[in-house]
Amino acid sequence: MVNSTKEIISPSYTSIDWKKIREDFPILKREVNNQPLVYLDNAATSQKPQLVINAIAHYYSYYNANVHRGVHTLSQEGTNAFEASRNTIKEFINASKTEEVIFTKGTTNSINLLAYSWGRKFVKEGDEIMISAMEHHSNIVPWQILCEEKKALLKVIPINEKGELIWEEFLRLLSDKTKLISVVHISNALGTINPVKAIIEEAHRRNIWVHIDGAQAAPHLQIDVQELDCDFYSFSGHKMCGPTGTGIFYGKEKWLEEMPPFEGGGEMIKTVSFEKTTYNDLPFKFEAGTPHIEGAIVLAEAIRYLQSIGLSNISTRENELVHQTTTRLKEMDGIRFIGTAIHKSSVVSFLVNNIHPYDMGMILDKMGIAVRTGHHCTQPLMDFYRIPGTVRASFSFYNNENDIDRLMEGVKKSIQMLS
Amino acid sequence: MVNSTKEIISPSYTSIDWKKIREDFPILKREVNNQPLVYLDNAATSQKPQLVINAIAHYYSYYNANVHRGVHTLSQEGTNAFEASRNTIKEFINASKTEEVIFTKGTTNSINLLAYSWGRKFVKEGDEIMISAMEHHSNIVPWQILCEEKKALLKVIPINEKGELIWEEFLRLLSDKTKLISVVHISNALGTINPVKAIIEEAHRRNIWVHIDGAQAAPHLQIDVQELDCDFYSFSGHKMCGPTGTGIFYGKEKWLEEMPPFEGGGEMIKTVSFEKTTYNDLPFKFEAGTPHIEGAIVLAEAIRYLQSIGLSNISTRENELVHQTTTRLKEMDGIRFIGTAIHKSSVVSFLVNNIHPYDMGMILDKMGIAVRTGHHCTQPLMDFYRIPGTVRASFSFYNNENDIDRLMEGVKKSIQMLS
Amino acid sequence: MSSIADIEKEITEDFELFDDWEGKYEYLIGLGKDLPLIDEKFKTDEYIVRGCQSRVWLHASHDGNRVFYTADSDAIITKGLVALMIKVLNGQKAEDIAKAELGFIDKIGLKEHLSPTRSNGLVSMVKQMKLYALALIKTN
Amino acid sequence: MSSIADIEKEITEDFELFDDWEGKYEYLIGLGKDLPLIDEKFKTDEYIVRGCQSRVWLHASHDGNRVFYTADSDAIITKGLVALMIKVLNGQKAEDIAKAELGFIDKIGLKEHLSPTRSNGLVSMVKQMKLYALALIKTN
Ligand SMILES: Cc1ncc(COP(=O)(O)O)c(C=O)c1O
Ligand SMILES: Cc1ncc(COP(=O)(O)O)c(C=O)c1O
Repeated sequence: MVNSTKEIISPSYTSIDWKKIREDFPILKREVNNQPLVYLDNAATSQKPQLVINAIAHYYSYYNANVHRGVHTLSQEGTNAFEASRNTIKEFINASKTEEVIFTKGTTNSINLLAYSWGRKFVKEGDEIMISAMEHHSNIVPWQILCEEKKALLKVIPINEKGELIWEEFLRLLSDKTKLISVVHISNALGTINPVKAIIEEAHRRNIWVHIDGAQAAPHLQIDVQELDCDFYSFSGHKMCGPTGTGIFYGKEKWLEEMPPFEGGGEMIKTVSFEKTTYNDLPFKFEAGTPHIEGAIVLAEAIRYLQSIGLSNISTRENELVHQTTTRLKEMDGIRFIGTAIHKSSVVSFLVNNIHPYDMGMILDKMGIAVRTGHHCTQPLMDFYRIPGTVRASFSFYNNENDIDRLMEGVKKSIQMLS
Repeated sequence: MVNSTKEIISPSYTSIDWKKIREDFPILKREVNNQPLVYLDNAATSQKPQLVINAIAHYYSYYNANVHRGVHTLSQEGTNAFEASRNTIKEFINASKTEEVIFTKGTTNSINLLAYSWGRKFVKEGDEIMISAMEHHSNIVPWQILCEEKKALLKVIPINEKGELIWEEFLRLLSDKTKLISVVHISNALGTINPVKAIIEEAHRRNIWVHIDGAQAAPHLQIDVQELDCDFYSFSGHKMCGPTGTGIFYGKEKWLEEMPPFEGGGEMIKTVSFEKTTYNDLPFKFEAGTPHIEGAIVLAEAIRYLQSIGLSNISTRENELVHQTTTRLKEMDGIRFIGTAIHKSSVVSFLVNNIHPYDMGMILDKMGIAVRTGHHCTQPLMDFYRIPGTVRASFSFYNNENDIDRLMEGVKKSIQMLS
Repeated sequence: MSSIADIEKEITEDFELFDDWEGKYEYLIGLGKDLPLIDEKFKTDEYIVRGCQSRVWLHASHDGNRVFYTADSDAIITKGLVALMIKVLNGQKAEDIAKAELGFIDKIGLKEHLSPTRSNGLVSMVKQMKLYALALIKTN
Repeated sequence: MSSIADIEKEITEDFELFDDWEGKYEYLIGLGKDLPLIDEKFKTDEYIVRGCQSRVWLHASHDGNRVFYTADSDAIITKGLVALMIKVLNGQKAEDIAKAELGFIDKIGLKEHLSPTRSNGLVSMVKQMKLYALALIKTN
């Protein structure tokens, strides 16, 4: 059950049988509208391999119990697996301590934790929080709420037409009032990979905190929070083959120690009396209430699965699929790509002529092809491009060339029907 | 998959084969320390029937996708099941609208939502929040945090030795500064069933809001929020045969409409721009980020399972088990019951002589018996009784007479070894 | 003019000609293209029925008894569905509109579009159309 | 006096006499009962090692080279384990204490009690004992 992740050495790229990996995912055998499913909505949530599903069933059939503080065997086994998972995640992102790994409900929950706890302690009237023009609503709204309450200012790093941050503008926006920069590592709508390491360096030179929204990065890139030197990092388990309702908030220990608790309740206290309550040590201070035990334990199983393939192999494979898709879409008349950054990951967002993304999504669905259409929770970004949304095909390592063929057929057919 | 719950008519008590129901729970076949497991830690978390485990596997193998806003079939099926679950829960607690049912991570998360959203809007300096002396930390700490921030006062309804609220004291504590009463429906440490309906009536006569912590009530009693007329009600899914990481926050629509959002992010917005963000309608306003989709959908399956047995049959059965246990424990020398209220539910908390609860818990565990020992996240209550904790056997309908026999053996053996 | 039920029947018969989704959707798209455009002055936020992905604009008027609708959508499939609804309800008596069950959508195999969790704005549009009729009944 | 390794070996041999958990736990409980009590004045918050369920009080002193411990716990099984630890480490050289691996706990089948997720205060106690020894080494 609980293996160390350290020993996993990823296989060489050429030795991987991608066709066989596909068979790990039971849902991919499904038919939709009488066609075998083509799932290209991975940026919204990933599918789960059989071993993750089995690990859930095993948890509930064998050692389900409430964790921490329990004396009995089930509780002890559950707690051991829960804390072992924390350790697996710590190693996965190369945090320096398990105390820095907080289980949350997802990226959104992680960012809200940061905004409520760190924000309420460190942000004062007139301070500035900096985000970018390509943020997901989850990395916009919590800061708007905070800024409104604290009378702080939200500054937005602009982007160019390709969907890249404009470096000079970023530098110009930095000021001695900037308290925190919170930017997305990989944009879910564009696929842009942002130069987060360079941003962190610039920020730290000025004693500015940096939070990275890694929701789209953790499933596709090898993350190393120590090498990045970010102060905070958030991501979601459900986007990386793990169960729904799981997420991680990473923070440097020294900051987490200084931050007040966010939610109050069981688990997060040391002692409670009506007169005085003292809070628990890290990481528990930030984990009020019964956690999503199944989710936390099984997330480690998902991570071991990803590691058994190797994150760098995963990136390579996905880049290949994105490259093929882009090349083939380019041949079509009237195609417009949204997001053409030089550094790009697993996402292809596009529009054709003036076909509404919703219409194309409907036709593709009729053909068994699942893509996402709409604003992808990045309305300000859509406003920048003056479009209502895009059609987005987002790839995972278990997609293949046949999926691309089917997507091309689908796009052609929708153009034909909708033009 | 998605049946209406309205039509479920519970069977008559005598027609229920309790032995057969036990077979629905795969974990109960397990051995712990070479003995068949006796699980008496149900108040911490319940076990899950096979059909709940199957429903999880089915979800991930067949229609896992991110919900809401998705055009494709999987997303649509997931969304339909998600919203159908909300409806099942609405009917389960007899809320008047699905808009009043908010999915959360658990009771703790629900109470924090209330404290952050309602509290920050309605509580002013000098206001009073009233809780009771038997509250779980989850219904203490969020109010302490709020009161400290707002310079409000936390008032505590005292209890008598039996573990019952003292009604006259409650009335005496009410004042025109009282803004909210938040009390536990059934105490997890004592089993006391509180007269919440009467409390709500008194409160409403004075225009005081009432929140009920129903974590221990929802699994054991038929809840009817309209009949109670409570303003807010919280409970956890994992304590009622549902997946971990699930909970419900119920609120009357008129209050929820007035309350500001708690967490910000995807799902909870209508439109976002950097200048102005407008929030989504209920219930989505309070559900930021990708929800725990598996958990929310499968919670409905757990509820249908409970309803197929019938909540009133469940109560009757559990009362029978509690009665037997109490009667047999009473025969032992040196036994002291903690919590002897007239109205009691599924919990038996006790101490023997001056045996430390931890020691008894250890010996019971060696015999394959899982009870909870310690303060049960109710430290102020333990301080009231001047004890470090109790041994708590908490029952579910799937427990049986053999479990009680084994518990008696275990208690006898621990007394013999530890005295 | 024909009753709601009659028009629904007619449409259902039209759709019976198609044995696959393509025919249906091509027909729907055609209807969308043919829909008499709403007066541009009504394509404002005041007349919008907001879906999450496609938007619908709806304008209603009446002669004291019957209700008249014009509408538009930025997505063509939604517009086709909007056209179907208008075909059925336009010019009908307020009473009939208020109680119309619109079962034909199910019969022609497009039920999914009227599911309450669909984010295309259509469900809200139908609700709007009926609310308008109800309001008229009340003022009479 | 005997080395840490020797005492560990002795204890391991003692425990080999028991072929079931009951024997082991009766022995452990007996050890707990026999543990020379800590001076009452050290049973204060200053000397507490807080577990979630049972509490341990630990007092340490030294002669410049060797470390001496007394301790107590409110739970008798924890106290038995505390007694074992004191048996092994009391009066040993600071250097030896600092590097002791205490593998005997595993060998005698009580490993679970030293799991980092156990909430009995024992893990923290062992840590405290070692920290004290380390501090002494540093000041020398
Ligand atoms: C009475 C009571 N309130 C609140 C809680 C907290 O519930 P959860 O841990 O699921 O958030 C519990 C459960 O431990 C409880 O028994
Ligand atoms: C870049 C980015 N940030 C944040 C989120 C929010 O993640 P979650 O919905 O899991 O909270 C997402 C996913 O939708 C995302 O893609």
